[in-house]
This record gives sequence, structure tokens and C-alpha cells, in this order.
Amino acid sequence: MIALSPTEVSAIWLSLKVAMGVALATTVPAVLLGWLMARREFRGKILVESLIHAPLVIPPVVTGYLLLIVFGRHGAIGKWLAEVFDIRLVFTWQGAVLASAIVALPLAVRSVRLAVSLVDRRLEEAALTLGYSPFRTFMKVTLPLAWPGILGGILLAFSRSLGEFGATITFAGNVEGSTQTLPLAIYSALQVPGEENVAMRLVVASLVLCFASLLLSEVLTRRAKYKLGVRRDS
Amino acid sequence: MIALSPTEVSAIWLSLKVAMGVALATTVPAVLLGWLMARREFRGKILVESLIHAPLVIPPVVTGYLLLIVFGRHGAIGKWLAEVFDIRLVFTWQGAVLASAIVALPLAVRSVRLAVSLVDRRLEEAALTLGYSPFRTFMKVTLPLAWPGILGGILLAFSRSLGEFGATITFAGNVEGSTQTLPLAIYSALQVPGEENVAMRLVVASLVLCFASLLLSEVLTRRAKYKLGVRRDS
Amino acid sequence: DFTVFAAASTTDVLKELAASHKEQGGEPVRFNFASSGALARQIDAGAPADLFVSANAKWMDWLETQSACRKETRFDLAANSLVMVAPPGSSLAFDGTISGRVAVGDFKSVPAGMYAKEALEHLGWLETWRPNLVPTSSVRTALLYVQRGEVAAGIVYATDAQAAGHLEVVGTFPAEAHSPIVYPVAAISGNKAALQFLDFLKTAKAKAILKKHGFADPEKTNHKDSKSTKKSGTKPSCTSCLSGERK
Amino acid sequence: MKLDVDIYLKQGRFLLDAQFKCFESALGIFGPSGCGKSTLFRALAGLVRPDGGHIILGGQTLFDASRRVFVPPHRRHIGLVFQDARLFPHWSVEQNLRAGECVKGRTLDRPYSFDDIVELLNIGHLIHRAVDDLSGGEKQRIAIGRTLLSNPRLMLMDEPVSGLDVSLKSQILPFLAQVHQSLKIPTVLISHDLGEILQLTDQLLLMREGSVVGNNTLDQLVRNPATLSELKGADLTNMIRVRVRKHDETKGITLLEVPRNPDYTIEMKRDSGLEPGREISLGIAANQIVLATQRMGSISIRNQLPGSVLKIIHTDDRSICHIETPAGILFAEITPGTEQELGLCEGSATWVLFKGLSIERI
Amino acid sequence: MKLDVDIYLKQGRFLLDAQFKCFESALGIFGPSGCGKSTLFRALAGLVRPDGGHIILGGQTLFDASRRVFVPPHRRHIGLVFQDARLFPHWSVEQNLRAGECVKGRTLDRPYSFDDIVELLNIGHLIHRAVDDLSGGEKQRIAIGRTLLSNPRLMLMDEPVSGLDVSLKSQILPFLAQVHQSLKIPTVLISHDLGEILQLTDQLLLMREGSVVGNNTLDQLVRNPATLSELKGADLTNMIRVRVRKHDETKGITLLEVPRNPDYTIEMKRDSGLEPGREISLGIAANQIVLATQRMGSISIRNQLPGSVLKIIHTDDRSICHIETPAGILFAEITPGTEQELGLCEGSATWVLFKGLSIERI
Ligand SMILES: Nc1ncnc2c1ncn2[C@@H]1O[C@H](COP(=O)(O)OP(=O)(O)OP(=O)(O)O)[C@@H](O)[C@H]1O
Ligand SMILES: Nc1ncnc2c1ncn2[C@@H]1O[C@H](COP(=O)(O)OP(=O)(O)OP(=O)(O)O)[C@@H](O)[C@H]1O
Ligand code: MOO
Ligand SMILES: [Mg+2]
Ligand SMILES: [Mg+2]
Repeated sequence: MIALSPTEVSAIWLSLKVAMGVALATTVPAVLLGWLMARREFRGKILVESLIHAPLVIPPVVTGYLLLIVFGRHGAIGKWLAEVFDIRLVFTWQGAVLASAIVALPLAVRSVRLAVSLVDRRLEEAALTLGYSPFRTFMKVTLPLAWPGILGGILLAFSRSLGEFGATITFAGNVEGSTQTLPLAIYSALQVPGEENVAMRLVVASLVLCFASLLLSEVLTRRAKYKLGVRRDS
Repeated sequence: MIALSPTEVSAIWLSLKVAMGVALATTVPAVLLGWLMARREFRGKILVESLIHAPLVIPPVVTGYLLLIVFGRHGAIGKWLAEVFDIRLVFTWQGAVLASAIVALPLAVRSVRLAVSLVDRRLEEAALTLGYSPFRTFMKVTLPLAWPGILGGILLAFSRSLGEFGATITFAGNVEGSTQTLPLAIYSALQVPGEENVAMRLVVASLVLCFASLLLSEVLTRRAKYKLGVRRDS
Repeated sequence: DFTVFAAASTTDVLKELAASHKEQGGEPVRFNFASSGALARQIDAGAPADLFVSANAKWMDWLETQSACRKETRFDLAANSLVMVAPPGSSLAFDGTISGRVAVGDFKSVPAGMYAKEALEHLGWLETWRPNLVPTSSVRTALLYVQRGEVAAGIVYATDAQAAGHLEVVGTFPAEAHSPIVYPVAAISGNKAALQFLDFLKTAKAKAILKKHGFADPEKTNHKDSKSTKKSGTKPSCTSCLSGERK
Repeated sequence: MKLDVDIYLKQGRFLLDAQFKCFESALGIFGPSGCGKSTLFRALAGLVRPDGGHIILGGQTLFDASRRVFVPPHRRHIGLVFQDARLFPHWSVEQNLRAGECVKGRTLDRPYSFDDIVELLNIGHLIHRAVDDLSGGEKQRIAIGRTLLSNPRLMLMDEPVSGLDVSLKSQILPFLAQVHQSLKIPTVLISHDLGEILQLTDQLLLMREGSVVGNNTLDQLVRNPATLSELKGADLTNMIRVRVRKHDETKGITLLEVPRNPDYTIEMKRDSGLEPGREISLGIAANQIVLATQRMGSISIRNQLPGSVLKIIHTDDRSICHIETPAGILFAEITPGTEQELGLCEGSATWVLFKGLSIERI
Repeated sequence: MKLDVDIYLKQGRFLLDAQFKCFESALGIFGPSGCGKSTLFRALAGLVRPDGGHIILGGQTLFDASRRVFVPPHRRHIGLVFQDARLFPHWSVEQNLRAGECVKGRTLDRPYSFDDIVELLNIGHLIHRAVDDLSGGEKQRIAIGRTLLSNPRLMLMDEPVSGLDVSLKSQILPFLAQVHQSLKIPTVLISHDLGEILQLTDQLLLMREGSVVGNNTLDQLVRNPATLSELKGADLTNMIRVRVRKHDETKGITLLEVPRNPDYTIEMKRDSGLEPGREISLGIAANQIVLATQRMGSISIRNQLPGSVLKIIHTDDRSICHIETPAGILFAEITPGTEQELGLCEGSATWVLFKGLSIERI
């Protein structure tokens, strides 16, 4: 029960790698899109928002399928990537990152958006009068103040990708050591009668990863709170 | 392409019903847990948080299996529910709601938590000095101020449940008209080679639902912003 | 009405069977299509199933050990065979040589993968092919990869290949190379209407529908000992109807 | 109000260690920025729990560390006007004002109506506005109104009128004083302006660096060189009680008399709202009092009272003379040079002069 | 500063419609709560875009509706001390103070150092603190420091010292005046206290209900009955220029002379920091000035100047006399009764008396 097979260990590592990749890959777009959604009004905003939200609503399997169509060898972007950069995403762990990231992005964007919309604009005004350009104001005032939301968003993306199954398996496949993440391994185990304990062992591994990431995020949030000067006990 | 078969129509309605059920069912726990996580410090908080987060990290299929174990006919709670109240969840749309709600809950909790943690406590203090009990303060001050986050959380839960597949098919099954929500219908369509266009039609239906829900949430947020007195254009 | 839990891969054929049954005065059928494993567990957890159609024997066996099905009503509804498909115009030969990736169900968890493993082992191709294999989570995904041209070939059921169309069937694995690919069915409850449907499934009419969809008769294919390890020439009996369906 | 406070409370490096009792119905708190005035208010209102000591208000123990008593803020019925307005941004001005009204039973015996307050604070035109785009002074007024309307049994006001213009101040402060007096709502007021405090009370709590360094009437505090030096920087003000005699339209004055010695009259600028016979309090800044060795004619100073010097306190650059007059003991601030020139010493007879226009009604 | 403002700006039902030009290097803004002072500042700083008109500062067009010019706030180099402090909660006090320093090139030619400001504002002990638990006055001081340290070419200050105690005020205001004068940073100051404004400038912009109703020196504004009535409620203050003659230790006074007429001396409380020969400005509240028909002896009023009445303006309850004296034209507020009694009319000779202690340095 405790000893993990090499396959399982590799699935855990891969999951971690993919989840961290997702966390890294979603941060910048989530911050940009979250800010855009929170602070700008433009025509078709709601369409953009729908687009961002789509991977949340569409079953992940379909997302994977659509990714395959777009990023596959014969897909519009996939072809171009392969020809120009010799990058192939299908069946690679980068592909798993892409799939998970797309599925997780709406969660991260929502979180950032909420936090940015709750940042006190009067502080941004103060920064502007001190000579901060809008960009600098964003980097130095808005972002740090929205930090709990950004961190929360990254955490959500990380966690969601630890649990992502449908899109990854469809787009990136289930190749041991390169795309077989924890959920895929769990799924495989569940398909064999009597291997429930293997599945549960892997579930526990997932939970441990989740716990660790929460712990880390808690530490970072606390530090941020401290920096934000929010009294924790009053 | 445009005309939907009765099966498809029923899947759309069911999805809507389930998603609204999820939205309703998650609201209260999400608000309570979100507030708890944002405002209280207690021993084992991080464990509680891990528990809340677990459905995000565990593949939905596994969540479905675990639900089956707990709420199934031989499961601890399922047995009791069946014997005492004659309630059976497996295979009913209520079961689909339960499965989706569990999967969606962490998202809603996160959103509420973030918003509550960003509510200015000084306003709560002001309410207390006006004679508002802590509960009343929570209802009248904290909640309304956290409204964008609560609404966002409900929206996330709603959207996520529109796209939820793994837990639902595992726990509630894939029965046309009673538990076959849109993602399951899409899955079924994808099982039949050549029915991709049916699947895509249903995906479009999902997107339309998502669009509508975003529109609604946008309207509600705008109204809230108006009520919050946040100037939208300055 | 009554409820049939059926493996997702049997979706279209079972729907047609149900329609035909209804035409003959049978009660309407409610279906629950999912993976066999999910269904078996649901049944075990007390889901209101009346019949179970599994995509492999293992899950039915498991249900039997849980005494969750009526053993005496079990029979094999249909059989299937394993084929290698490739995108149209492929120049692949079915002779043990391989180039490019081959999508195949996961050896451990996907039934089609298990059969494929047996067959490849039996043919002695496994070790050479291993680096080229891409395990997938379901046979559908394997098929999808072939359709999208992501892989050079895939090992799927003959029925899948037929239904998908537009694909080149490079070869069919001989039936004796793997354990029989059968779809066991058994009653779960004592529902009369369900038992009627069970009986209907044994009729010639039902067999015709199954055949139309590319399934083989389990009795006829059940000869594990016959040794026909010949190459691409050994097209299965149903290949003709495959080509017939292509239009 | 019987308020008995003995608390200590650590906040980071800051230690609030305040002991005082107050039996008056109003109290002013005065002290430099950062001395702990707002923190004391938070402790009184129950927003922060002191680390030790007790708070007893009118016989009810609100906090007692040793007996583990802590009445939560919403049960204290203590109103607090915060230094920052803290309006609820999701409510309109009216909803903010009525916030306290929805608490059951709180406002049953409230002796003024919603409209009274709205009129007084001159916020009728704001009633339906969102609070977010109010001006600073408008916000402050709503905050005062909100607390008043919640009908507290003790009002704590943290610089409620700083940031308001003089004419608003001169409307609101007397109203607060009136509310306090006629309705007997005990009130504690923090202000950096002694004149503002005196409009409400002459009972003062002096604070410095987290401690109470004086708790007495202004009179007594001024008499004591130690506490007087704490008041440095404040404009020392005298308070006298007078009775309205009559109004003189042509001279534009209101004639007042000293109740104890009705022979002595005082003139101030006309305030026809005062009916004759009514007793009122006046404030006269100590540095506006002129001393003379004899009654003066042909001068624009109309108020001249005879007196004798009780005591002279010398601070670094000025002399505070305590002078016994028919209107009570008055303080006059003069330069040491003048003191010498006039030959003032304890016991000297002197005349106390002040302009009618230097008088503030308080 | 050459500031030319002609803007209109609608905010909900409020309309700011302000036209004024200012050629002085400092300007005070005075007006009742909600009259649009802060909104005007927001427009000047570029935080809100007016609906029409133009803003030209020192030759540079910051905004021009017709030419579609709008310089964004961060390019205006205009510092704004907000009415609410608006400190950055995620930074320490020091980081807040240094916020403007990280903007490239902004602080190269800043004529005071970080430490100067810290010392002046008395915030050395707060430097490493988080800003969230500072007291109200502490926050306000940090906000002032932050803006000063960003080295703006124009300082806008929205009630910067309201909520500070008198001794802090009396430190900070002169410093602001000094910064303004010696460093030539043009400054606009909003305050409800005319005395505070006068420490900086006697150039006043009077506002009411979104409009500019007066723009002139206090002198001129007082001369005009229309603008005088806008000043009602404010404590009218005279400003005179004097030269320091010497200090008198024993009398505790500083002797000053009127530069134009060195024969006339004025005494104020000793301020040994002033070296003899230096010219300074003094403020004397109009209601503290005493008029007499002759020079007075045996009285504690040391400063007595001969003068003649130029003009008397009657407002509802007081008379403002403009009196020509050797120290310039002074205003004295007296009651109409006194006016009659002394028989004052235009042209009358009179003596102007004021106590040394009623003088404020400004
Ligand atoms: N967590 C903390 N750590 C250190 N010092 C603190 C903390 N919280 C408050 N203080 C300090 O406590 C002191 C008292 O604050 P308080 O707000 O009571 O002052 P105040 O008398 O109201 O001043 P003001 O007149 O400026 O409003 C301040 O110097 C403040 O910096
Ligand atoms: N969106 C809006 N709708 C209606 N009125 C508004 C809006 N925004 C601002 N106002 C009004 O504009 C007026 C001017 O506000 P401003 O903050 O400039 O006043 P102020 O002169 O600074 O007052 P104070 O001295 O009280 O700070 C206020 O009466 C305010 O209520
Ligand atoms: O809802 Mo999924 O397809 O199991 O990640
Ligand atoms: Mg304070
Ligand atoms: Mg203002």
C-alpha cells in the first residue's frame, strides 16, 4: 500500500511537472485577462469572457478533441508549429500542459479578475500622482494588492491540473512517463477490476500534492497579508 | 445542424436543471466555508482546506466512485438515506447535482473566500458599534460587500457543472432524460463514430448556456457595482 | 420500461436493437452508457439496472463474484475482432514491420489494449513494436488519433473501424491470437420486460442487426486453437460488409 | 455616565495604559497625534480586547480581565463616530443613516427624529445619493448622523468635525452639545481643538504616549503647571456661565449678566435666538483677554470686569494669570513683559477686558 | 506658477464650472463642504477629465477640450496630498515615503533630503512600521511626506493638516510655507481655516456650489461686500510684514518694527529663532483687534498703532473697519454698538490695539 511502483512514481513526478508548468503558463495570461476583464469596458467584452469561460463549460474531453483538431499534426496551428519550430505537442508533456492550462485558465482568470476589481482605485490614483505610469502603477500597486487573488488563481490552476483528466487524455494521450499524469494512472487502475487499492494509493498521492500546494500558498498568503499590513487577529 | 432532437433538448434542459441545482446547493456551503476560511484561524484549518480542495485535485471519475461508495445502496450514508428517508441519489438527477456540486464546491469556496478576505473589516467594526450582531453584520455588511465574489463563485459552480462529466457519469449514470446532462450526451455522441456533428451541436448548446449565464452574472454584477457605488468609468 | 447498462462502445447497435424490439411490441428501453468498469461499480452500488451489457468478460466476472448479477441469464451477445487501421492511402503492411506510431488501448486498463497485447505477443511482434506504441485511455481515442492522422496506425475493434469509415483496414488480427472478444450480457434484476429483451437479443433479427454493425457471432468465432498466422491476406468475413458500408 | 477605566493594551510596540474615572456626563480627550486616543475608543467600544484591567460603564462591567468578562461591541450600545467616516459603500446615504434603526428596540426611545438629524446636518439633498462620491465633509456628516440615529447610550466621537468648514462646525457642535445636554447622552469627544471640546464639556482627559496624564476640569488642569504644560499648543479657553438679559438691535449686541452678580453685564454679538432669562455658556480664549489697571473708556472693548490676581503661572514664554472676577475665575495669557509693566502679582487688583466679538457661544 | 483654468465638469448632479487664473506662486482654496474643491484638484491632477475647457500650467497645456489635449496624470508632475491619506497598504512607511523616488529623474533636483522630511514630520519612529495600524494623524503626515518627496512641480494639498494637533500643525505649516517659498514649489492649499491658508499665501480662491466666486488677495476680497460675505464663518485675519529688531529675554518678547515706518514697534511673544533684521509675516485675527480713540496706558495691550478709518463694511451682525495704519491696512471686527459708541466713521482717527499674544507667525 505504501510502496509505490516506478510507474506510479513517474506519474507523480509527471503530474507535478505538468501542474507546475500549468501554474507557470497560466499566470501571465490570467493576470492580463483578469485585469482586462476587471478594468476595461469594450465592445464584445462578454464574448471574450465567454471564450475564456468556454473550457469550463465544455466537457474536457471535447476540449481535448478540439485541441487535437487545432494543434494536431494536421491542425492549423499544429502544422505551423511543427513546420516552423519543429514543436510537436500531441503525446508530449508540453501537450499535457497545454491541455490542462486551457482547462484551468478560466479559474485563474476569475480569481485575478475578482481580486483586481476589489483593489481600491484611489490607491492607483495616488500612484499616478506620484508619477507612476499606468503600467508601473499596475505592477507596483494593483498587482501586489491583488496578490491574494493571483496566488489563489495560480493555486486553482495548479490544483485543477493535478485533477485534469479528460482533456489531457484526449489531447496528450496516456503515454507512461511522458503524458500519463496521476489522474490518467488512476483512471487506468480503475478500469481493472480489483485494482481499486492502486487507484486509492494514487489518490492519496494526489491529495498529498494538493495539501503541499495549499500549505505553500498559505505561507505565501500569510506573508502577503503581513506585507499588506492586514491585522490577522483583530 | 440547427434542429435538435428530443434527446438533445432533454439533455439541455437537464443540464440547466442540474447546473441551477448545483448553483443553489453550493451557495450556502460556499459562503459559510468561504467565510470560515477567510476569517477564522483554527487548528487543522489547512486540513479542512485540503478537504474542501480535494474534489478539485482528485479526478472527477474518482470523486464519482467515492460518492458511489458513500452514497450507494451499501454506502454508509446511502443506506441510511434510503432506509430512513427513502432517498436514493445514485441514478437520479439529484445525484447528478450532488456529484457536480462536490466537484464545483472548491471553486465557489475559493471565490467567496477571496472576496470576504478583501472586505474592509473596518466597515464590520462600524456595524458592530451600531448594534449589529456579528451574524447580522455578516449578512448585512460582509456578504453584500463580498457579493461580486459570491456571484462569481456561483457562476463558477454553475459553469463547472455544465461541463462536469467524470463524477456525474460515474455516480449518477448516463440515463437519457434523467441523468444524461450535456457533457454525457456529448460523450455518448462521441462514442458513435460519425456523430461528431451531433457532439458539436451540443457543444454549441453548452456555449450558449455559458454565454447566457455570463450575461446574467454581468447584469447582476453591474447592479451590485452600482449599488456598491463603485464608479465604473473613472 | 426498464434500464439497460451498456458499455459505451455498444451505443449505436444497442439503440437499434432496442428500437427493433419496441417495434415488435417490447417495452421501451432506458440506457445508461458508460465504461464497463463504471457500470459494473454502479450496479454493485445498487444502481437500478435491469440488464448489463459489458464490453468484456472481466467486469461481468467481477459482478458475478459480487453476486450482483443473475449468473444463470448470462450469455455472450456478440463477438468482435481486432483490426489494424490506418489513415486512407497508408502504405503500411500487416506483416510485423512497423514505422510510425501505433495507437493502442492501454494494455492494462483498456480491454482492446489487453487483446492487442495478447495478439502482438502471439504474433511475436510486441518487442519490435513496443517503442512505437501509444497507449490510449480508450479504444475510441485510439481511433480518433488515427482519424486525425496523429499516428500511422491504430489497433481497434472491427466494429469501430467499420463505423468510422474512411479508414484503411490494414489487417485483422486472427481470432486465435487473443482471448475471445465477447460482449457478455446478463440480467441484474428480475424485471420481466428486461428478460423479454434478453430473449429478443438471442433472436435472428437481433443477430442480423449485430452483424450489420460489424459484430461477429460469438459461437462461430470461439475457436482459440485454430492457427492462421498468415498475413494480410486473411481478411475477416466482415471486411466485405465493411467495404459495403463505406458508401 | 459613570465610567471607570483601567486597562492596558499592547499593540505592537505601542502600549496603552490608561487609568481614569469619569463621573461627568461628558468628557473631552486631548493629546498629540499617536498618543492612543483612537485606541482608547476602540477599547471602550469593544472593538479590541485589552490585555488586562477593566472597563465599567454606569455600573455594568463591560470588560474585566480577571473575571473574564467581555461584553461584545454590539451589546454595548456605544456609538462611535470614527476618525475615517466608514460609511457602508453598498448603501445609499439614507440607508447608511438608518442603519442603526433596523436594530430592534434600539431606537424606540430616541428623542429626535430622522428628519431632525437630516436638517441639522444639512444633508437633505444627499439622502438618495450613493456614498462613494460624497465629498469629505459630506461623508463626515453622514457618519455623525448615522451614529446619532442609532441612539447609543454613550457617544464616542473621534474628531467628528475636523475637515468641516467653520459654519458647519458652528452648527454641528452646539447641536451635539444640545443632544448631549437635553437628552443626557453621555459623550466623549476627541479633538485637537480645545475650543470644540469646551462647547461640550470642560472635563478633560489629557493623554500622552498611551497614558492618561490629566483628568480634571480645564480650570484645574490649567492651575497645575504639570498638566498646563500638556495643554501647550492648545488655545486655552475660559468658560463662563451667563444669563441672557436682552437684545439690542441697534447696537447689534446681546446683553448678558453674570448670574451670581447681576450687576455686571457682558455684551456679545447679537444672537436673537436666545430668549431672555436663559443661561448659557460662553468661551473666551485666554490670549484674547486684556488686563488693565483701571476701567478703560473710549475703547472698542465693551466687556470690563474688575478682578484680583489669584495666581500667576509662568511657562517658558508666557504668563497665565488666574483672576478672580464676578464671572468666576478667568485665565488671561499675557507676555512676561506686560506682567512686569502692569506690576501684576498675586493679590493685585486688575481689570479684565474682552471684546464682545471674541466670545464664542459654547 | 501661471495657472489658467477654465473647465466644466459634470459629476452626477454636481456641476463644477470653474474659471480662474493665478499668477501667484501659492493659492488658497476656501469654500463650504461639498463645493467642489477636491473635484477641482482631481481635475488639475488629471485624475478626472473635464467635459470641456482647458487647463494651462506654466505655459504647458495640460488639458484642452477643443484641441483634444489631455496630459495623463503621471506626466503632469503634480503632487496631490489627498483628503484621505491613501497610503499603500502593502508597503512600509519608508517604502510609502520613497514611492516617488523610484520614478526616474523625478527627484534628481530635489532640494531637501529624505531625512529632512522625516525629521520635520516627526515620523522617524514610524519608518519601519506597516501603515495599516498608524493613527489618523500619523497617516496624514506620511501622506504629506510622500508627496513632498516626489518633488512635484506643483503641490496640491487637500486639508493636509486637519486632524493634526496644534503643535504639529504649527510645525508643518511653516515648513510647507518655507518649502514653497525657498524652493519655489507652487502650492495650492485647501483648508477650512483661513489662518492656515494665510501662513502660505494671501491669494485666495473662494468657491461655492461648483463655481469660483472670488479670486484675489484676502485684502481685496474683504473690501468687497459680495466676497466678504463668502468669507463669513472664516476667522478674518490680517497679515502684516515686519522686521525683527531684537529679543527681550526678561520681558519674554521679540521686538519688531514696521519696515516702512521703523518708528512703530510691535511686540510679540519671544521667538529667539528669528535673527534681527529678518523680515517676517504676522497674522492678527480681525476680531482680536481693539480700537480706541486714544493711546491707552496701564493696559496689557502692548501694540498700539495710530490709524484712520478708510471704510466700514456692515454685515448682518458686525462691522468690519478698514483702517490705514503705519503697518498697512488692517481690518478690525467690532460690533455695531461699539462703532456707534466710539463714533467711528470713514475718516475718523483711531488707535489700533492688539495683544502680543494674539499674533501668529505666518
Ligand atoms: N500594531 C501596532 N504596532 C505598533 N504600533 C501600533 C500598532 N497599532 C497602533 N499602533 C500605534 O499606536 C499609537 C496610537 O494610535 P491611535 O490611533 O490610538 O492614536 P491617536 O491618539 O488616535 O492619534 P491621532 O490623533 O493621530 O488619530 C500610534 O502611534 C500607532 O502608531
Ligand atoms: N457622481 C456624483 N453625483 C452627484 N454628485 C457628486 C458626484 N460626485 C461628486 N459629487 C458631489 O460633488 C460635490 C463636490 O465634491 P468635492 O469632493 O469636490 O467637495 P469638497 O469641496 O472637496 O468638499 P469637502 O470640503 O467636504 O471635502 C459634492 O457635493 C459631491 O457630493
Ligand atoms: O470532468 Mo473530467 O473529463 O473527468 O476532467
Ligand atoms: Mg486617532
Ligand atoms: Mg474635499
